[in-house]
Amino acid sequence: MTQLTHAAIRAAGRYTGLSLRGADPDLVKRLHRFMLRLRICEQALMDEYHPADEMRCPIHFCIGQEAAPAALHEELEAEDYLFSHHRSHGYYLAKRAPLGALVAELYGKETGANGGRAGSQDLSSPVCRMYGGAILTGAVAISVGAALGEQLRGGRQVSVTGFGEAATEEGIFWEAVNFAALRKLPLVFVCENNLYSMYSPQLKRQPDDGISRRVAAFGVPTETIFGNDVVAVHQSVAGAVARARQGEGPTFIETYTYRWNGHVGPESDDWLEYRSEDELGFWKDNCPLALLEERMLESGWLTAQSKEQIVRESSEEIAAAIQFAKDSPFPTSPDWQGMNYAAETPAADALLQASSSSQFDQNQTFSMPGPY
Amino acid sequence: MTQLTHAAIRAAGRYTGLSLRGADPDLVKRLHRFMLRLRICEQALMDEYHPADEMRCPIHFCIGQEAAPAALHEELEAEDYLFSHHRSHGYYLAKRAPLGALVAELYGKETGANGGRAGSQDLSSPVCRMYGGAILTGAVAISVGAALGEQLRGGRQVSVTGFGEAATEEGIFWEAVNFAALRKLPLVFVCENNLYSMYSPQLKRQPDDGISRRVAAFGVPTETIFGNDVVAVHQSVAGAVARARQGEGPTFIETYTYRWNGHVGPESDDWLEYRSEDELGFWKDNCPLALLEERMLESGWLTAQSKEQIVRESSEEIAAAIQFAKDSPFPTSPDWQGMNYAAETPAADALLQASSSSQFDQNQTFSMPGPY
Amino acid sequence: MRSLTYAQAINEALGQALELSPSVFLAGQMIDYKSGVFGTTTGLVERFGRERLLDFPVAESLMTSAALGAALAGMRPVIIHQRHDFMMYSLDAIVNWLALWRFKSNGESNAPVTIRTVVGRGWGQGPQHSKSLHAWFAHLPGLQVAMPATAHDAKGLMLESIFGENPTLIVEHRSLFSMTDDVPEEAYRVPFGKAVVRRSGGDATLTAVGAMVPTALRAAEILAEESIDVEVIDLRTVSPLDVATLCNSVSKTKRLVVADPAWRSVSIAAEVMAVVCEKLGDRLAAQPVRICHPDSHTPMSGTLESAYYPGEQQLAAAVREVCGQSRRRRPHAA
Amino acid sequence: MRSLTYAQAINEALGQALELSPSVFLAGQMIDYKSGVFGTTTGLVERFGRERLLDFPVAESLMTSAALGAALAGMRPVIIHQRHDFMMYSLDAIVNWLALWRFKSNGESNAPVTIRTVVGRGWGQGPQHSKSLHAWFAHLPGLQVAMPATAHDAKGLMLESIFGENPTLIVEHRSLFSMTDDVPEEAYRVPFGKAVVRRSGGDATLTAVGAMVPTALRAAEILAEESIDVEVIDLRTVSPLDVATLCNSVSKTKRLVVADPAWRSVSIAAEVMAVVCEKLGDRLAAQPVRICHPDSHTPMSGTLESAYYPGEQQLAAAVREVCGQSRRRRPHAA
Ligand SMILES: Cc1ncc(C[n+]2csc(CCOP(=O)(O)OP(=O)(O)O)c2C)c(N)n1
Ligand SMILES: Cc1ncc(C[n+]2csc(CCOP(=O)(O)OP(=O)(O)O)c2C)c(N)n1
Ligand SMILES: [Mg+2]
Ligand SMILES: [Mg+2]
Repeated sequence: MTQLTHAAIRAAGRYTGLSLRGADPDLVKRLHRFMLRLRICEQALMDEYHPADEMRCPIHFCIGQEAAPAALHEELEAEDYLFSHHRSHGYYLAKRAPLGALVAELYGKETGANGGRAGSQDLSSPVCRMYGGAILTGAVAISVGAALGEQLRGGRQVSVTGFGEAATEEGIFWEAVNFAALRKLPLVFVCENNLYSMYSPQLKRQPDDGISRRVAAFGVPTETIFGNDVVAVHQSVAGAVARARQGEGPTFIETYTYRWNGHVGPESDDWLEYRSEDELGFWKDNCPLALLEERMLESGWLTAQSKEQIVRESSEEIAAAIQFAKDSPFPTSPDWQGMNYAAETPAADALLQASSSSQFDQNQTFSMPGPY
Repeated sequence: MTQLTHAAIRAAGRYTGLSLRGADPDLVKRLHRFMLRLRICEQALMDEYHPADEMRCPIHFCIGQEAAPAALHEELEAEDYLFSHHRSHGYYLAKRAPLGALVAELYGKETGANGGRAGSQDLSSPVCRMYGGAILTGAVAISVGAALGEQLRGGRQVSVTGFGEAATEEGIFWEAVNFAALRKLPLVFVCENNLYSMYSPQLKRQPDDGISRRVAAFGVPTETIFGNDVVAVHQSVAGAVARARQGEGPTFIETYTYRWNGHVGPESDDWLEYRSEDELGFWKDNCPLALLEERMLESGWLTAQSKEQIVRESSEEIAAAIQFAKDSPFPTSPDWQGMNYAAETPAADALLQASSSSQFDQNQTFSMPGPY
Repeated sequence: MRSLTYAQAINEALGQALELSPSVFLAGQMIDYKSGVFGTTTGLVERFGRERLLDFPVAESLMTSAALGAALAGMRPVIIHQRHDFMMYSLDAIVNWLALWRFKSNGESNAPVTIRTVVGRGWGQGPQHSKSLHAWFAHLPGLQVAMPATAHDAKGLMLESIFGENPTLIVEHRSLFSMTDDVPEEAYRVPFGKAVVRRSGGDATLTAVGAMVPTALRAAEILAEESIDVEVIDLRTVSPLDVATLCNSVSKTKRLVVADPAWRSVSIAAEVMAVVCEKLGDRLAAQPVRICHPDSHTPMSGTLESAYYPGEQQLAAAVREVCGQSRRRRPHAA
Repeated sequence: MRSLTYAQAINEALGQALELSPSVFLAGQMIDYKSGVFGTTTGLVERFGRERLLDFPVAESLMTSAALGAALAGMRPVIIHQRHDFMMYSLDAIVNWLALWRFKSNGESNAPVTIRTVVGRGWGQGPQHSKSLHAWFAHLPGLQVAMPATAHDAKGLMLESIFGENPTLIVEHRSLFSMTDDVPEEAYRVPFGKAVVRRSGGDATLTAVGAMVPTALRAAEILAEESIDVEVIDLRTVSPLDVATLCNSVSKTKRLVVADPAWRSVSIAAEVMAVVCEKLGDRLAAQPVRICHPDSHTPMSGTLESAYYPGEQQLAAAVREVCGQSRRRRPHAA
């Protein structure tokens, strides 16, 4: 494959490039555990969604796209910033935010990550420095600011922003790239190219499958990788985060991947006939978990037993989280004013004097401003 | 010069590439006449602006940047679309819109191109299909729509959009490029790279001097040219317009040029010390008119006499236009409603039936929408 | 007469517009799939093809500017936002260009662009999927704003907008899509700036818009059982606003309640109160009351949503308040 | 006391803020040149350097989002638009993110971003350089909106905004930049949501905002000579709105005129009339009147500009109207 594209990936057949040579077994096991846990949690939420109909919010699941969050989970420090789009659960867990609060948020409970204000698509965990939102590309632009803030205050933290290939169609994306390149910001762009914006394939919306080439033309180093090879994704992410932390500027990583579930909600949207069974089959056959497990089994880093244990633990964990969510109270008696405005002004109290009042001279003439 | 940049142009010294070999003398004379007329008109307006203080609107003059409008003047048909930014006079004249109405617009008169509603920076001439506006990059995006409209209706007209290098910093510019490439629209982008956005040089705002490279990454053919060589500019424009008209899609032309006057208004803004005397001197030495006239004098296509005649005619023309503007009445008794809303609905009258009224069933239940 | 849902009525209007004139085209994300923006475009791509239903890139700002540009080439574009929130990216195109196009051309050039926008309320859409900024757009000169409450009006206002000469925003509330009404088959028009009295009454004027119209009618039913006779006005368009119908009613009832599905401050409800008070401010029998959403973003959680969105009981209570506040003397006919 | 122009007062506020805290920085186009946004930033780059005054690319949308992101990293950004019209590109960042940041984080994360925006009125700025959409921003939950009319308030509100925790829009009218006022040297605060009575009077309440405040005071002078005693209220901030001061005054005068430098429909003027009528709607002695710009984009031509912008004579006429309309019986003190 000279230039990586979705077409080239399909044409190349089943992926065989995943290699554990030289890899740290513990690291690989952690990547695997994260992906498996994420898969199990998402599956459990999908199974629970409709029969109960208690998660009353739009949810964009990420089955098949576990690799990027796993890599980020490994590399980000607690004080680093991670921005997400609507497909948020993987990113949330990548920042080690609590699972119970995630599920409670989906249930709209007071114990939710955002007290039931936000739901899945607007999810955030400020204390873990994870920030999501449903308006396409909005969080990408904000991530630039976090990187700028760190740069201006001389901090060591890195800002990472995860999004889909459609986010690059919004103009603000290119404003972000231009500025990140101009100021060499400590920023990592992670573009999960899953071929679709809802049902619309990339080539219906963009002239070609070359987002990375376009970004590179702004002077941002780019890497395009097969996104279901978690070892490769991790390597890219680790390098990019390290460079950003060392003040070497931004990196753009494009990971080619695929979403198994429907765009939104747990039910399949394949009745819309926007993608072929073949295509979905190809990607299921290139499952990021399966590709990794094959190699791990070969090298003995995974056994049926050790996998079973992760499955059991994760299943118990998500079951407990769902139970926690169900048992939690709904928010009540909203304080609308306080929800939208901070009442306290600690910095102003500390730094500013009380107001005096002035004697505005009402007889002075109004001067109409000149030319420009 | 491998890659054309402002730095490379300065480094190369005075431009020597302008060649009339193989050129049509009449064409060259028309290009020259247009540029000289534009120069004389702008200079006359600058001279008149302050002593009289009757042109009460911000004006962005274009002395030094006459080549691109001259080339467009040559190539565009009456029904083609030309979109302009704030620096609008050259584009207005390129679409053969009347000079008297331009000047009257600057004076805010009822006889102005827009009845004194718009002024210089929001100037348009709908009947000549020239449309300007002061909000950066806004008109670029609209030009895409005119091209789309032509494409959808199977028309032969081309849409051209002229703007400065700063316009590429707005995200919507890249939305425009993406869509123009996707649909192979009959569109020509003319980017006059004059190095500055008001006082701010390009490299303070963009990571490098490589706009064309960035545009090319979207699959739009680009040409970067020395913008004060009107013969070269014309050749690029002619090729791009012809390709667009033949359905071969968009072209992006970047012309490196320079503005002699201050950003806005007739007075110099060099007290702000944003550019050096040297730099301004270099560009005055590379005057698009002088570069052309040198060659034309050599080849006998211009004489002192024939130039004098153009000067005289143009001077008389602009003097008459200024007099016309001064003599014209100011608008009075505005009809605010009619200025903002069309009262007539000819298409609806022709196509639609009169309204009947309905019996809305007020007892039906309100059904709260489901998940998505 | 034939009954259609609100979604079907829009679909029919769009189909008829595409048939009536080759200059009409639609653009929007995912409008050419079976799901068809809540069914409002389903089936159209099969009839008219992909060159008349453009599945647009996720670039709302360009889409709007491109619609304006296409209008200059003689087209009558209809652009579609699956959520009102998404069109926030396009505000420069609307505020600085589309709405002032006619003005800046001194009336020489019109921009007949129709913008459809869907308000997402319901099922925990949350703060980025349920806004309705119709107040903003009604503040803006040069733009018309329709908020059809019934299938009948949705079709007629859509056609009037597409074949009119002014740019128009049509605000559609998702909760209305399944409601039915009598809808004539022909391509008919509903004029801008004409409110309709959906129920006559002499005790109080209850003015509503969009999704609040069915709620207001239910409130009126409740109040009728208490012998409070409410006049329900459906504004239909908020720009232009039908001041005459409003003032006629209030000069009869002397009491005003306004129901507006939007934030309370600087809302259409405020404007309705202002235009009524400008004319009748010294002749009201009670202080006017507005029932709106709180000045807060929309919470996702169901319990908070219930507290956030006012229902018929709140409207009924407000009407009781304006009626009870002064002696229940029936005002004389105006 | 020391007198400064409005522009100088802003300059001083920004300089003091940059001194008081290393987390403050400014961003905007051309803020680091001698021209300094009408002098409001002149001289600051020499004192604080280019890493605290960022000459931003022409990308208003990113600038706003980046300010929000920087706030997450503990900064207190001030972003500057040379014209209000330019910030239309940034509305998604404001509506969908900045204004709802606190809300969506359930109060865990605030976004102390200050947005300065200049309204261009004068010298034929025309339709793309003279808008003032303060009504829009006051409709939006989660955002504060200040419209200082005096140099004193410009400084105090700027500092209060920079060191407060809520995102704030500060609308500055270009016509005010050269007006002077007493301005204390220290870094002082002017609170949000507190209007000020600039002149007391018992015959009518004249409420004004921003550039209309000096106009209103001149109108009051004219009326004083006719023995009409006007109470002039300067709202200072339009979100939050000081309803108490407004209603106190109108319950005394029973007459209200509102002067708002913006389009008439769905304006702050409408909101002021609405909040007053909600409380006092059955006790007014005259219909309230608003004096605004017409519902039209701004023309460039001087003669049209004069017809467009209301002046003190129009305000005076409106006050005469509300005073003459009913018998000139002095209302009893409330
Ligand atoms: C501004 C905006 N426009 C449209 C949408 C509707 N929308 C939600 S998700 C989506 C597709 C996004 O595709 P991509 O960015 O590739 O992410 P993916 O869903 O494939 O993970 C769209 C168009 C939106 N959320 N925001
Ligand atoms: C959206 C927007 N932001 C800022 C401005 C202010 N502005 C007017 S002209 C200008 C510089 C434009 O530079 P360029 O596009 O290179 O054109 P030039 O003036 O050099 O011809 C700027 C920033 C504007 N008009 N619109
Ligand atoms: Mg995608
Ligand atoms: Mg320039």
